[in-house]
Amino acid sequence: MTVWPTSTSTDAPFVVRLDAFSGPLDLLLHLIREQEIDIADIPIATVADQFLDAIDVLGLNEAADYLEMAAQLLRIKIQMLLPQPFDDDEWEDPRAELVRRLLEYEQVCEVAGWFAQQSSEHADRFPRGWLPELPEQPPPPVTVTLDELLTAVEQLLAVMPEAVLHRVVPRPLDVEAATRRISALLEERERIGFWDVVGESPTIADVLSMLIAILELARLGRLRVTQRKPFGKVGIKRAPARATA
Amino acid sequence: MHPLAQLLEAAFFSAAQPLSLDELARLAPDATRDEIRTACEELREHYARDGHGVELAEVADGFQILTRRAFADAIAEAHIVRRPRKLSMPALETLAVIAYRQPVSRAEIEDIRGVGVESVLRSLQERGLVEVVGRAEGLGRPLLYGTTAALLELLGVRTLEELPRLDELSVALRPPAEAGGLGEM
Amino acid sequence: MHPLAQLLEAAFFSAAQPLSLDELARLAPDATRDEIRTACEELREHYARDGHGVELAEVADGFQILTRRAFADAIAEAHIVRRPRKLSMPALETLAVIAYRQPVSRAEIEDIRGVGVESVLRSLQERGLVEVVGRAEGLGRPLLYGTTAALLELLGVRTLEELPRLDELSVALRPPAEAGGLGEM
Repeated sequence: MTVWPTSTSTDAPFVVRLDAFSGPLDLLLHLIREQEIDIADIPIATVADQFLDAIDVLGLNEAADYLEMAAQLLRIKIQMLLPQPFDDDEWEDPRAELVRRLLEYEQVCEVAGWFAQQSSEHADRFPRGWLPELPEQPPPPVTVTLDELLTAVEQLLAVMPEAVLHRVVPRPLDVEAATRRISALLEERERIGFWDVVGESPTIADVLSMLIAILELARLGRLRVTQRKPFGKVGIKRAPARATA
Repeated sequence: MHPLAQLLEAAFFSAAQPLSLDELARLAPDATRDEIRTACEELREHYARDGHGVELAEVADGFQILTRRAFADAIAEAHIVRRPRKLSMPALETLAVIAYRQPVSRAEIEDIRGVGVESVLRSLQERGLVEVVGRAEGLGRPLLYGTTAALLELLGVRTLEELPRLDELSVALRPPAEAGGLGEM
Repeated sequence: MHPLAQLLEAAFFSAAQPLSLDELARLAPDATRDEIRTACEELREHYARDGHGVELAEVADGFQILTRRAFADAIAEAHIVRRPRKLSMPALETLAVIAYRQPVSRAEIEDIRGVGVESVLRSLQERGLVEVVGRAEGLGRPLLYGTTAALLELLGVRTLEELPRLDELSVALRPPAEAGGLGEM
């Protein structure tokens, strides 16, 4: 559970650390607990105002998750103002769903707190740190999980120019020349392939320069990049609306 | 010590992870499960009685020798072992939801926690505490997540059944039955 | 056992390498070198006298706890320390390309990965995760590779369709939407 931030004075109840809350439900629970409010009978109007003040002070008023909660609180506040029908049985408390979520979230917090305590206690018992070499033996079976495969796919897809730049690029990228080359090729032909623009036996710097140039030109709307299937050939097309240069 | 207990001790010292009864049985094909259990018990008692720096612990569905808690500070301060980094509260909350609700989709986790969990989920996967366990039926067939044996090791418990039962939690009012709360264990 | 010997045992057990006298001294700043030597001796004798599966060995740069030789074979044969091994990243990446692009030639895989994959490919074949599924048309009619049922079994999916679609992956560096994917680049 969050270590509840302590108020410095009653006038400034929201002097808290920025990362003190793990989400809007956490903040809401904090407000409710701090004022010892009965969770089953939340004074929505007050709490909604406090919530808005809090996200403002915390600088969270641009965080979508918090804004969504603020909107929900205001919606409930309005519903509460509507006249209630005479027959109490048929009246559904507009706060019910929020209360359910808060209670559920309280359980999550309690379990998370138990996890924190348990793992910190267990972290004080160290496992074996050094393993002796054993005699030669047949290779062990292999394992591969979906997770590992996915990680590999992501790694491939991400390409990570930064990492490559530090390792192997012998000369700086020349995005400008790459841009010129692509533009020239697109003057001649409407459609070209990625490997056409890279040319014969390109270096990694060539490929990266070309890649960056293509992405930049695509961003500017000067060409379109297409790929029909995963890992399929990448086609580069002259943008249809492009003014002839 | 009984020779079987010695063999088990050697095996525990050779492995960095908990060894299950199945694995211990492979080690001594002639011994029965009961004999292996008894030997584990002998080893545990030996460590306790003779005042050792280590103890035999039961975690993640197996047995493992671990150092005694009393020595943790001295060993960490001498920089012999680095303590694992603590998990953040968002990470712990996400783990809690997955542990009790698995298999669970990202959308469900986000619904319960009220925040986006994409990056938390990824870092839990990188730490090996959470994994993709399948796909849901229905629209878009979202990936489903579950916890791993590494979580049990992290918490120092043998099975998920050792996690607190929901009816033991101090939260007074349980959610309405149809809402389900964190789900049954 | 003397408390200092217990502390040393815990340290030897948890350390990633042999510990020198200097390191042991950092562990117990109040103890003299002689006391530390004596405690090491006590630990060694304890292991020898009580019939343990391990022993305290003095090596060039310090002391370490070793499994007794008599048990090494049994442990090796039981594959205790050789848990099923994880695939290396190059192997995983090659597998990923084949899984999503099969049937695929070696040249295509090398194009995508930017490195030679001959030996990785061979070891994936030896492990039964990848197989030759045919020959491409055209120059040289190169062999085409695909994944096997054994891979699906390891991944715990029934068909290749159950693998996540590429658009579900949380790619850090996503190209602009209209660019499609980085695919072949």
